[in-house]
Amino acid sequence: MALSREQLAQRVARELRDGYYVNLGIGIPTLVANYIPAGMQVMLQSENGLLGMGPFPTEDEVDADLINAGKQTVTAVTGASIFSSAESFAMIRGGHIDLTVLGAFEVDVQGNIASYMIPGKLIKGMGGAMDLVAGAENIIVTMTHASRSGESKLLPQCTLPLTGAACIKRVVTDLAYLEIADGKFWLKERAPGVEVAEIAHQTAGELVVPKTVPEMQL
Amino acid sequence: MALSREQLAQRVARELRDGYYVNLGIGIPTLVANYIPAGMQVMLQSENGLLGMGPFPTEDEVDADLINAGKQTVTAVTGASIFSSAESFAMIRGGHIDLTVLGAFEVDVQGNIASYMIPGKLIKGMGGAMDLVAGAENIIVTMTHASRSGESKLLPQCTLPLTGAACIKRVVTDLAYLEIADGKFWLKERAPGVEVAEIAHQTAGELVVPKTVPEMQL
Amino acid sequence: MAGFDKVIESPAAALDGLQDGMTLIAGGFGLCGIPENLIAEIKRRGTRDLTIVSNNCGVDDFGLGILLQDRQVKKMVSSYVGENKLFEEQLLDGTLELELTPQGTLAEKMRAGGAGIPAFYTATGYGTLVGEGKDVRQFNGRNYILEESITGDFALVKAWKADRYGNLIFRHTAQNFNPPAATAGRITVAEVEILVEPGDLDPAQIHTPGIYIDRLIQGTFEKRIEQRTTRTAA
Amino acid sequence: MAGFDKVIESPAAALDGLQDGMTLIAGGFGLCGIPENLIAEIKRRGTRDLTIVSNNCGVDDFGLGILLQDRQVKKMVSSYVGENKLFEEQLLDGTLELELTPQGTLAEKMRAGGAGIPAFYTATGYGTLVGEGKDVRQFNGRNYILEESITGDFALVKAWKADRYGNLIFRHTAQNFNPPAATAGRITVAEVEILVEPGDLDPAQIHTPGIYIDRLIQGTFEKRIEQRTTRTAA
Repeated sequence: MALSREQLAQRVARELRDGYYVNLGIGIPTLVANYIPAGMQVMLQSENGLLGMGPFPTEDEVDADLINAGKQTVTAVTGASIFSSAESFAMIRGGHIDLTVLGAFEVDVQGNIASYMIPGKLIKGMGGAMDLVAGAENIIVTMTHASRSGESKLLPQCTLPLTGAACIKRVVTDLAYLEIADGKFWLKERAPGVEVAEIAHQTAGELVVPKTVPEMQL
Repeated sequence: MALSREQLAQRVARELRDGYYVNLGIGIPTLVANYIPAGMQVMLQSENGLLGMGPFPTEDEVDADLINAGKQTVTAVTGASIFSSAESFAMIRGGHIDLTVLGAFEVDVQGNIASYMIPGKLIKGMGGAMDLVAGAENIIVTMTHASRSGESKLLPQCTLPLTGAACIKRVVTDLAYLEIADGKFWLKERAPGVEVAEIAHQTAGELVVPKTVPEMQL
Repeated sequence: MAGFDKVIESPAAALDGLQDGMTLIAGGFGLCGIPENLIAEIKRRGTRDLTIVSNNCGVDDFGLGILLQDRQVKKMVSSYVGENKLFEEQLLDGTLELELTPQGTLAEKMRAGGAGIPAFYTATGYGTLVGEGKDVRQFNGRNYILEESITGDFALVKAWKADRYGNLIFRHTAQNFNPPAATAGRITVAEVEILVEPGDLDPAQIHTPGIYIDRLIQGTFEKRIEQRTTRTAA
Repeated sequence: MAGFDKVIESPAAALDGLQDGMTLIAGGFGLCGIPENLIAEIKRRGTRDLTIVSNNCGVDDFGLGILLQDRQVKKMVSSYVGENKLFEEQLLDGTLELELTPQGTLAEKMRAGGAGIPAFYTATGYGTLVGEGKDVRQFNGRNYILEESITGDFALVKAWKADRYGNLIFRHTAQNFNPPAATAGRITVAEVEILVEPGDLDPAQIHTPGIYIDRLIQGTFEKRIEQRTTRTAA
């Protein structure tokens, strides 16, 4: 069965490593923070200038001057640092973030990603997403495999305006974990109970299916 | 009579204005700090990262961690700020310093300046001088009018490698105060007791002499 | 005012010289760390045709959004403008122009503008709409686009503490765009919560040195919260 | 070592992986704020053919100068190298190469290297030997040259205080090149005077966030003074 949002976050969380500095985008990526394995230390970067983002504050702790990139009130963990937007993106652009997790509308076999703009709808802006995909070595895109109307989001070529070119190497969807290399999607894992045929059916871009496709561990 | 080093500094000090942020180079420029007019506030920038440089410390105050760009132990004045070299030169390069005073080997009618390198002698380096002359709107060069061997240092064209191109507009020498514009030196003031003929004799670049040349006020 | 005392008594005096058609750079992220008092003063003055460089444009009735009510803004340079109905209306009816700029590029453009760097290369936006028409160059086998710096007629920032010389300290993530913005104004105005005397701040712990600040006012702040998210105390 | 604890017990372990021919970036200005302990360790190891990016090269018997004694340095990238006889000898006999770089350009090259900016335009050096062979471009009627950023195999910095996560605070003007240097190493090693626990430093008052620091040692420091200038107490 297709993964729930929480399960998607759990699968992504398995890519965390002890001592990682991680930037989590808005939406499903944010949920990853709930599944950091016990005994592992991970520090969350929020691109508005906070390294070491903690959980939401209690009512008593709420502080208008301490928010995350989603403009939510947050807390800072022990050992956090706070800095300007220029310093924050120096950090991001300079490749110092170990892992970036973000959502997308589309990803294609060249590693292109479209995530910020649907022509004809209101343009809200790319925020920090273009900097994040250009700056990080290690990016995971997490999204549903297909749109609500059933159209594949893993394409031969993105149709929407790009957020970044040739920068995505790993995708976790509700159906599968895939890697992108040599102009193809490489199927690495399938969601528990999901058939390879289903994944192939929902993947518009060229898909390489190995002889055996293990089930995801969550 | 030609000005002494102290008198040169006094003349330069007359260009200070209340509230100026000033960078003083090594040598005669440093002496300018001794002649800040009473009742005027000036803040000295030292390019190693100190805005608000104070006098030398007393023996008890000496601190290896508090030096100026000449590597001398100094103090910080009330209201000083301390920052990195990157920030310091952002400040300089961005034109935020109100006045820069520095020495030179040669200056020419195009406003070029040579101050860091004599071919054949050991190259010690330009330090921050190239950044300072490129970054400041308002620069005063102070130096002797001629070398010890009597050769003019105000030239039609610099002969030594340049520190900066077309950046100098004002020169205070031991003989005169001159401005540079339209490819000429414009004589504005003469040192007390110094004849215009003497200045003209010692100026190799084209010199414009007005009908009356007032004596410098020190 | 003499020497380095930058304190001005009123927001009105702090914006002396502000004219129609000028470019303003404003600090803040969402509604956090925004120059509330100066924005209110711009609304009061009714200055028009402004180009405003700011990561966001506030909400309908707070932050820069209040300048949309009387159509004072001609153009926004921002990375994200999603929280605002008036913004949408004016964009759609063509009276408001929007130059979308990636958040990190926007911060670096301000920082470069203040630091005398007219342009820099970045990988951000290469191969996207943002890169269209911009110079592309390879370094170490990777493609980068050339981005030009931004400066403003005015820069408006909000700090927590300041001494009279304009040395600023920001509180928590209300720092955000304020430090780079402060460097990039021909005239930079800071509004602060707490005003102290020179010498009260540790020189090595100043976020923005006073050299960048031309005028300083002490303000009062609503500090509206955009997304009040909380957890239940354990 | 687990999680974000960057503390390493010895200078030797802190330079694990340092090899002949590598490029090192070092913080410090003159003898102020230099990584004394790590420099001593490089001398002990006898690593050779090093390219060292540092504003200065110490003096004959202190700072980076001690690496000249055994001819460990192939090339210096510096703005000023005047205080050193060995330096002069090796430069003249052709065994040492020197790339003179304006001080502000040097700081910005490090900052850009750490910030993912491969190149930037600056007016510094235009029309001089520094600008020769470099791209020239006009912005707003002024000429600028293109300068490329610098990164190193290692960056070595010296801080005053640090917590175990590598969050650094510098003291007075011992800050200097250390913050930009810290961002530009593939491996950045910091040596500090005072080691504290995470949480002991105010998050908004950290000069260099720990994300830039890979290894951390507590050192002992001579802090030699290059020009001891004093005044008589009034």
